[in-house]
Amino acid sequence: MSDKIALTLFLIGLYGLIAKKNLIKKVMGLNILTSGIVLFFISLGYEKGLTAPIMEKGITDVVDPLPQALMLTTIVIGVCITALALSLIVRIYRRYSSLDVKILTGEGDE
Amino acid sequence: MILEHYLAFWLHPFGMYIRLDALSTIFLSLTVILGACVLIYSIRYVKEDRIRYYPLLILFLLSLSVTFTSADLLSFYIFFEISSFIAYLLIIHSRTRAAFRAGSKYIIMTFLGAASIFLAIILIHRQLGSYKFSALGELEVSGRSGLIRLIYVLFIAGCFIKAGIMPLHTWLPDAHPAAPSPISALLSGVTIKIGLYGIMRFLFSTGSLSRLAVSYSLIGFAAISMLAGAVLALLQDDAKRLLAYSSISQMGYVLLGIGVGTNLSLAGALYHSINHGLFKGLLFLCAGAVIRSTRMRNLSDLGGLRKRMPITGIVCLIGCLAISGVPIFSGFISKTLLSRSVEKFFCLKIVFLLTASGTFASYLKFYLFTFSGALPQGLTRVKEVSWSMLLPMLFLAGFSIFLGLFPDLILSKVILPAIAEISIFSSAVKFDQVNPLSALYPLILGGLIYYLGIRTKLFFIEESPLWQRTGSQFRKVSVDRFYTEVVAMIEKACLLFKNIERFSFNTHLLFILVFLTGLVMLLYFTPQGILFP
Amino acid sequence: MSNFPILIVALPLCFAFFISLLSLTKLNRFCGHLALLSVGVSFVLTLCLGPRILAGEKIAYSLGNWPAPLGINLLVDGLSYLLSLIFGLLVLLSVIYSLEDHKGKYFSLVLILYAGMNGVVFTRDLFNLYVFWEILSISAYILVVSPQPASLRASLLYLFLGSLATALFLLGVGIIYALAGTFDMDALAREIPVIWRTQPLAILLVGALFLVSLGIKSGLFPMYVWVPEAHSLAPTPISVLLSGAVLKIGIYIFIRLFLTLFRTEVSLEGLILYWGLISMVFGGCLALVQEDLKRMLAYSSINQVGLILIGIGLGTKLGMEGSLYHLFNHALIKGSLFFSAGMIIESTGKRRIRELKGNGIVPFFPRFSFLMGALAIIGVPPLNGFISKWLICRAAVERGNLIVAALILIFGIVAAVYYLKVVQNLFSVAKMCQTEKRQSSSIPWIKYTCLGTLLGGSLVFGLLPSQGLYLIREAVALIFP
Amino acid sequence: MRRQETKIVRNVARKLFPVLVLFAFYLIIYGHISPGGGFQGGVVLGSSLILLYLSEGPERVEKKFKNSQLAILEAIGVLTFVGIGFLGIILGKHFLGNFLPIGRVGMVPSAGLVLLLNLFIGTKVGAGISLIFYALMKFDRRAQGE
Repeated sequence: MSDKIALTLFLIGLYGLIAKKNLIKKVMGLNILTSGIVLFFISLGYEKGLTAPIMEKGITDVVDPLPQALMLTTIVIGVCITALALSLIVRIYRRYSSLDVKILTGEGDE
Repeated sequence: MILEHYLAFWLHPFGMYIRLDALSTIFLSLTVILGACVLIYSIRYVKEDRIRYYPLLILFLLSLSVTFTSADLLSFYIFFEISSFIAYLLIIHSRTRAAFRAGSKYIIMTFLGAASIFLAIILIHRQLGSYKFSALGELEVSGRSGLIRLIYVLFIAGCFIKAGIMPLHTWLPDAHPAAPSPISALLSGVTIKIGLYGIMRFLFSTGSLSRLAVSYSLIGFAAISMLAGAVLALLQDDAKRLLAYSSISQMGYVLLGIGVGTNLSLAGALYHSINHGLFKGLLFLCAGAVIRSTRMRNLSDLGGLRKRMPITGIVCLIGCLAISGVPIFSGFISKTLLSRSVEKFFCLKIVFLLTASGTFASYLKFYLFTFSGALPQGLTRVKEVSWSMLLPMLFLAGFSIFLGLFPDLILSKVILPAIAEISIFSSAVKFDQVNPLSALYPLILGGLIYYLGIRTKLFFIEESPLWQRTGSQFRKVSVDRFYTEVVAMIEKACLLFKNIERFSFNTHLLFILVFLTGLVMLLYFTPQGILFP
Repeated sequence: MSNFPILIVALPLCFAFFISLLSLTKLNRFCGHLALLSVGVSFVLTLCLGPRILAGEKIAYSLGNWPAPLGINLLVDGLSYLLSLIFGLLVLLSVIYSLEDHKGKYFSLVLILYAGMNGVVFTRDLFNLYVFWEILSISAYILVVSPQPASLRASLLYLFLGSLATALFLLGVGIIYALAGTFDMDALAREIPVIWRTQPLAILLVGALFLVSLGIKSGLFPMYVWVPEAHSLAPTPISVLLSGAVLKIGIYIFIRLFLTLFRTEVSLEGLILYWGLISMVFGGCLALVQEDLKRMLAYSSINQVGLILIGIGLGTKLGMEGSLYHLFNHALIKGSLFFSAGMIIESTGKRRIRELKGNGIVPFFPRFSFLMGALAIIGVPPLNGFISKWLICRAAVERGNLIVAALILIFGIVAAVYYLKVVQNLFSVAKMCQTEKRQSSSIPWIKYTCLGTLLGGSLVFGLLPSQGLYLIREAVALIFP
Repeated sequence: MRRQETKIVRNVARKLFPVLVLFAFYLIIYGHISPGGGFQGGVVLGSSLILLYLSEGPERVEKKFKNSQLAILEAIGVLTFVGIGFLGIILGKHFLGNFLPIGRVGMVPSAGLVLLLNLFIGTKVGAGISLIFYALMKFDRRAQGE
């Protein structure tokens, strides 16, 4: 189930990235796409009935902790990218007074 | 005696071979002689950017020398390309617009030729596992005949471009006038011989000189170049352009000699390459001297310089007579050798006669329009050029006469050793039983053509409306124009392609998505991967 | 000695943050020198590994001494060493070049970029590869921003495409993890053939995802958009790094993944070959009609990357040798071309090819080195571009693919056309007024050293190809044992 | 200029701030024995500052937590992290090799270096998140100021 949701999120993100004309919406699309991947990874490690991976006495069946740990990194990277993209967009908006995607491929220069 | 040396340090781990045999020696000596003359001549001729000119010139001569002495295909190619590029830099030396245009055309065509030779060389290496000329003997039996034929075509086509053989000649009449005159002398005297040297070396090494298909096609191209070169030379107004077209025609002679492939014709071809190197060099230096002192290059603007520049005039006359094949001058010997070798073929004899007369007519035009007649108003203060320019010219003229006076000496000491190395036949060549009167027919016919040309104003197409109209019709079928249009079409296509840059970012992203989907589908349907065709 | 791999990665990282601290203080102007020092030390360490690598050794390192599946593992082998050497050289020269013009945070970003590049080539773990890749990409996105306002949009464009690429890559990594349960490349090399038997389609999907993401990152045909924008608008040293190093990372991962992991199962060679051909043709054609000098160089990069890919796609040892040699050579040549283009633009203030006419404005040395770089990339013999082109052509011919060889040679001529157009403009004589002459700013000699090094390199590796080929043989031996 | 939020919001945020910081440090310190760790704790640390910023307005917060201070904090965080790594090499182990005694499983000072590393990562991430936020808000303020 969760991997289907992950796929849906991924596709929604991809759609947003490809089809939207507004740059900020594109960034949103990128974020949704990344969260789809994050969800996918999390769903890899998860299995119903297993407990959190904290090694204490009596705990034997734990979920795979690796994807979770790694996804933290991915989330942090996602934050960085978003921040960078947004700050670029702010500066672009200030120069071109537009958020249209046409700016990206050079229309509006000169 | 053959000297061979292996240079391991260069291009290690591939190495290269240097070899000096009689054939190389002929071309090497030509390079050295003409190079020395040009170096001396340039002292007073080239005034600007000497700091760039002289190193390049010396590098040019060096690379030419190594090209002629290389014993493997790879180093032949490498120095071929180096010398081509240095020639480009020398052609654009004046850095004017015209020079750049000519240079571009030259470099594109030469690189095309080099690429074709390179492809042939790689194919040869694949067949034989070696780059050495001496290994080429097994090429014929090493694989499918189609592939071998392809190698031949690629190699010879590359050499054709370099030698300016007719349908691939278009760089030549532009590059020669654009370059400084001493460089034109070298280009015409030595550089374009690389192409012919390459063909000779290749055909001799593969032992396919006597193959009929090869020799017929070579003779065919040679005949076209001879005739068309001579005709086009007749029509030129620019002195150096006239000389350039005449070079195409003379290269046709040499190619004809190679194509016929008997000892006699080979001797003629080699003799004619030496001669052409000397007198074409001389003529270009003369043209340079005239241009230097008058600052004019169109024949219609010149005239009557015989009084003003007496020594140049005499020297130029010697050159003109030599190239026209007048007895006792060098051209006569080689042309006679060549025409004797084609005595059996009637068509070729006609071609010979026509070309020789056309050549004579065009050089009559060249000499008479420059040095005789009335002196134009603007040229009254022209002075003779300095001695450092005259000396090389005098030397070359003397050499031309020497070559014409002692044919047997040259034949036995220089040319026959080379032929003995390369030819499969073993018959001696002697220059005897020659009727000097045989040279008269082309001279008479040439004189007639010249007279007719003057009367009908054919020589200066621009001046007479009748010829202008036919000329413009004629230009439509020009090879040069064809090439230019091909290039323009490619550029137009690229410009059309450039519109892709204007697509929106979303479209580009869509491309990526489509590509991804396509890739997945492709891999899905061909899970074993896409194999080689 | 055993700690060198991690030191090569960690030293620049450490200094990067130290520099960002320093940039807040009054010692601001020493940031560049500090960066130079750290890159220099890192590069020297890389060089010190040389003899061992050339002896055929592989140097493994695990962080914190944790064994393979748990800890982060680094491995220096022939292939990664080659790449690391290129990166070290280019970053060093870029830092030298930018000493005068930039300060502060810029250097710390360059250092992070350097650390990320070395991390990508050294790591043995797919996820770490992703992380290092992102690190270097993010710093590259920021570095693209130059004083030119248009560079902002180039940076954003690059960011969008780059993030999409890494996201697709991450998805592929996730699928691999779902199938094999490990990120470790050595373990994957064992697992993938097993998985292939049960689930070939999943592996193919991963392959497609990886291909697209690497295609975006190395600027191949349908996903090249960012290349001309970012290359042309970035500051000169960054253009050098982008073209010489960052584009190459895509190719490195490509070689690493497809020729060591997927090789036995999926024969992608034909696909790669055709893709490379299309990229080469496309890059060449578009470079022909560019008006902007740096844009032209960027399209030429697409052309050359296509050529590198062709060599890989031929699937023979010789082709691989040629490809890797061309990768190395292209880094040197494009480096010198971008440096000289940067100097030309700097001293004239003009970047359109047509406006570059005029002799006196441009100093001689950039013009000369542009000419030499152009010659090298066209493949004129005594320079290094010729050797690699020759190797690739030979590989193509030996594979029986004459048309490929012919196309490579023809596009060499196309390259000659568009480079010589620039050279002609640079060398042409034009009438210009005295004021214009005076305007041209002088270029500090330290920038010339960068150019000189790269030019000398391309001459040496052209005249003595054996020196470069020793290095490359180690890398090739990994793929074609 | 951006107006301050209502009194209720400001009060709640002010009261919440220390609790959030405490929670952040809990996450960081217990990272190696329970869910949490440097990244998570750092993000909570950063968001606590963001909350304060949003409720109190930029001037007061930026006076207390200066941009440059945060930058220094961030750099120091990483530098110490890498420094500890190098210390491992110097002490004859690997990079990031453990040179501290490993305590009893389940206690806070267990797992050698990890606690230290988490602490510095936490500082770095907290400072970094706040810096990103500052930077973006600066755009906003400049835009309103124009």
